Amino acid sequence: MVCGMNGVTLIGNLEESARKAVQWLVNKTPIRGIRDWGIAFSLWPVHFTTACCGAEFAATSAPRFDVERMGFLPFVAPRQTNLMLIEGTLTRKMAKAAVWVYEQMPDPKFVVAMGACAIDGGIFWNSYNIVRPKDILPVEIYIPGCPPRPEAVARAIIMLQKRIRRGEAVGLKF
Amino acid sequence: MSEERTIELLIGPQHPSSGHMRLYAEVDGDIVVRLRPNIGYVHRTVEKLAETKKYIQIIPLVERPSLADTANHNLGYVLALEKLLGIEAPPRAQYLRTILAEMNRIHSHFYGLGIHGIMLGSSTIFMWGFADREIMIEMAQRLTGARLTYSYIIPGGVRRDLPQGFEDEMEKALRYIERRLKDYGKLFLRNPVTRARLEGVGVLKKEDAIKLGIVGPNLRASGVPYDVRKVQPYCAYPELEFDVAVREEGDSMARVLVRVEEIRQSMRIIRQVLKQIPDGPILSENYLKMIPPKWKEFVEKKGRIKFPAIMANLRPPKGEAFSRVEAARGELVYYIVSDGSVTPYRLRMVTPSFRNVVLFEHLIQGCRVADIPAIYGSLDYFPPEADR
Amino acid sequence: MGLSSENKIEDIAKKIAQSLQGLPIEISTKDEIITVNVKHENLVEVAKKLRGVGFDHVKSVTATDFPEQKELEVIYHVSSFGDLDLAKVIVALKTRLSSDDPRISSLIEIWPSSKYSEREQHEMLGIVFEGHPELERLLLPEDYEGPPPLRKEFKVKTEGIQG
Amino acid sequence: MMNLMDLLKWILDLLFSPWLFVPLIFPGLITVFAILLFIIWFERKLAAKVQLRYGPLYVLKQLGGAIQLVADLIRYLFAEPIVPEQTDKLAFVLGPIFLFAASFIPCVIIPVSSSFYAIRSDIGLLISLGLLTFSPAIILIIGWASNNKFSLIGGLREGYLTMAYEIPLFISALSMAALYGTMDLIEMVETQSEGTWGIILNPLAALTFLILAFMSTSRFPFEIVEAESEIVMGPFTEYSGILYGLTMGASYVKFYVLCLLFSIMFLGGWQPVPSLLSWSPLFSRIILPGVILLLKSLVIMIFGVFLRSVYPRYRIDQALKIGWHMILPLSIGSVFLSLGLILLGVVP
Repeated sequence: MVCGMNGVTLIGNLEESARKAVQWLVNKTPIRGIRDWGIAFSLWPVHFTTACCGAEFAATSAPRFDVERMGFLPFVAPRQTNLMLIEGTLTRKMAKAAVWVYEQMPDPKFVVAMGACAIDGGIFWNSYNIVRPKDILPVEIYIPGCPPRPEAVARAIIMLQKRIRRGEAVGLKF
Repeated sequence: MSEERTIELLIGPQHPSSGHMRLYAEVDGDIVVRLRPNIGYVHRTVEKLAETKKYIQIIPLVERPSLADTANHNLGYVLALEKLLGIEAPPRAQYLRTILAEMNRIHSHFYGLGIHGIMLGSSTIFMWGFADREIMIEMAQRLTGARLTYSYIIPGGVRRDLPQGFEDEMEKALRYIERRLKDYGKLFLRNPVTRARLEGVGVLKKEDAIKLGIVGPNLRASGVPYDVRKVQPYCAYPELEFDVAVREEGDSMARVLVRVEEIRQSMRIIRQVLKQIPDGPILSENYLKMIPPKWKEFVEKKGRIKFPAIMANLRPPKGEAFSRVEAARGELVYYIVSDGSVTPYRLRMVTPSFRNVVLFEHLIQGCRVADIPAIYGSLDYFPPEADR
Repeated sequence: MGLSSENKIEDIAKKIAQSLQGLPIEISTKDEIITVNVKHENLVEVAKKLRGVGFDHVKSVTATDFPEQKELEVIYHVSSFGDLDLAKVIVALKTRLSSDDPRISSLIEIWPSSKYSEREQHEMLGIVFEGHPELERLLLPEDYEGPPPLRKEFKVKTEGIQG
Repeated sequence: MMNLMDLLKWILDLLFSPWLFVPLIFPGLITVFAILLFIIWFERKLAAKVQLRYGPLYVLKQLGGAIQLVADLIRYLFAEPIVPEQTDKLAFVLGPIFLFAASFIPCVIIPVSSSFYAIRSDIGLLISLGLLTFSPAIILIIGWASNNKFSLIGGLREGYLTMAYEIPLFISALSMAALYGTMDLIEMVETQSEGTWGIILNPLAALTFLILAFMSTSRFPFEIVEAESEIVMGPFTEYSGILYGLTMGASYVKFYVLCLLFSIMFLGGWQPVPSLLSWSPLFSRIILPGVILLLKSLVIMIFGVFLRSVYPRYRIDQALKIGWHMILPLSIGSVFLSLGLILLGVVP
């Protein structure tokens, strides 16, 4: 694409240059810091329960553990969220939906795998109908346990927050 | 050119109130013309895996499908296994099993109540339900050491004895829950909006309930007083007094109220159990004598069972066993075929949720779109339990 | 369980035997379970009679694969909600069919509660229930390929020592 | 030095000229954003209090997590803005912006005090209410443009509800106009300063107006358009990033405007201004009345968001029934009440 402007001619792909410019701007120190702070304190997981760990995940946002304290608010549609918790076993049928949901989420987005099943199958390791999340999604943090206690989930959230603020979590594509 | 009147809504598996399933709803305006549930999103092949695992290893396996109601699943399986092995747990163990099953029923019903609340839009009821559920989880944790997956009930008995001071703590917890139930009445059950949403919605007639083989609170809300604890009592239930909560209306509200009444009855049972519990061993004599003397001392002092070696390779004789228990969501059926080896030849597990799946297509037809979550929630359907 | 309930179960077993008179069946009683063995050609007839006695729902439909005999065993566990005396017993309606081309007439007309169980057994063991309105995939993914998982020929990985 | 003072004075004058102050500071943009940040945080905190927990906290523990919404806003800003393939792109992108604008513009009509306003019109009430009716139409467009079945249903729900709430809303507002004999917002307040507040004179109109304000901004128990457990987020399902932020903010802004109108019509607006403190014209003309007006509407808003923790939501047909069968007759009744009061000579 060629843009002419007061005698100056820019040659190149405008969209790509714009993206590069935005990327450069976003990665500047103060802006990056602010962005990472905002993301860290506004992790909204999508309402997507894949298996039985959902019971403990729900308990995590319930009064006794109350992860809303950290700005963690389970939200409804994938478009508005930036975190995906694989809650337990991922069956083959569910794995398709999981990839589908993950692709609908806007960048930056993170995946946390919860429970022994999400790590390597857990008690269902030899089942013919399960998928290991690491094969299909870029998992950021694994939470061991069967099911993990809500404290463990809360700890994973704090860990993720720290990683985001240190710039270690790779939730960004562009 | 024919005019297309309906659109097909795909509700789930990523939907705030779908749980782990998909509902195909054909919608004409605001009316659901046809609804088909598509289950199997959490099908983890428990029945097949059971054929490769030893009998004792299956205890945690059958708990996983119903994480909110593990004790009853554990109990049902062990009862079937005991029938195969031809042993029976001592009376104290029977009472301990009963208490855990009832505690589990309470927290499972609170779970259902909370989920139903959020489906209707009342986040407060969700939070309250999950907060009060924690009380029973905490008590269960004192008894068994785990929050949800207890694996407490083993063939021939239970793993642990009552901890010290359990009775007093439990009495406190029960008083608290009684107090809270009044608040639920004020904020949710008698709330005009809740009543408008639930009364007369999703009516299940008695004949239909029987015909479709519905189980649990959903069946009792339609006026069928069927409760396995009464019809064919197991554990300590024959010696306990309690009423079967029955309502005649059969609508969503009746299903909720039956659950609330069952919470009350469960509390009544727990109180009686703690009063009547006999002294004695918590593991069947047959197994207790196999524990080496060094450990036996530990078992008697601490009230904790060290598994005797025989448990690792239980070999029931050839045959088959059938057991049914009243789990929180309804009747739970186990059928085991043994070929005399260390693994079962066939384990059939029919969970209450699986038997209630049929209600989706039966009840939701002709309702409004907004009624889908209202009815869904009132069924207290737990998809992993149905898919196994 | 006292003596009276034992008697009751025997009474019910007698009642069932009476109503099923003239049909080629075997009845045996163990605990609260009354087992009725039938040939699969007679299944519908027997089921209708049992329905007449008052057994109004199916608790589970279980099929088991016996590869040595090349047979599948199908069991309908039936009981009653309407009559709480009958609810104390469970009738296990057993039948056997060849595992090569397992076909059996569906009992959904008699017991609508068997709908999902029959569908599940269809996909898990490949039994065709003739007359079932929607004999489709239920739990497995739509694109699943391979033998029905609960057949014994379908092997899953096991831990080392067992092989 | 003088120059700097002059410049400062000039800036201050400019800032405090009603043409700039009203749209920009109060009740305009800056207050709107402050209110948005505050009320959403407060809603979460209040719900948390009822629900036996803390709510947002660790983002700034000293202030009880008061800047939670700042974090959310930053995340929205830096999230990838997704415009799905098969949407009507122009409508999809412009919808939220127009929606926010349509909810915000009526702010300009709101007077800050008897002598400080941007626009004074004989039909100020009508203009502000009329401008507010734009937003349902835009929601309908958004729902259509999103090309999502849930959005479509949400948009249609809004369409149905609009009919049910808009008509009684106008009728109960006009009953107050009849009572005061004017549609000028300033005169309304001044009439109340002589007599009693509108809420005491015509409680029927106040009740219906309040319920309809909840209904039109989808507050509980009428949170039907967004109904997250039924139709996900309704018309806003497909929105991500800052566009979603705008749609979410718009309903709060609309609610804020309606609360301002409610305070003016029923709660005596900026009255009573304590005359004790009237030592500075700036203070007595702008700041004090403004603060009083803001506080009054904040109380109503807090009441509105508190209902979230009490009520589940109604079904659409039930809400329509409430609108047509209950509120409409009641609002017509409020007109008769006003006429009766005028005939009895209660109002000057």
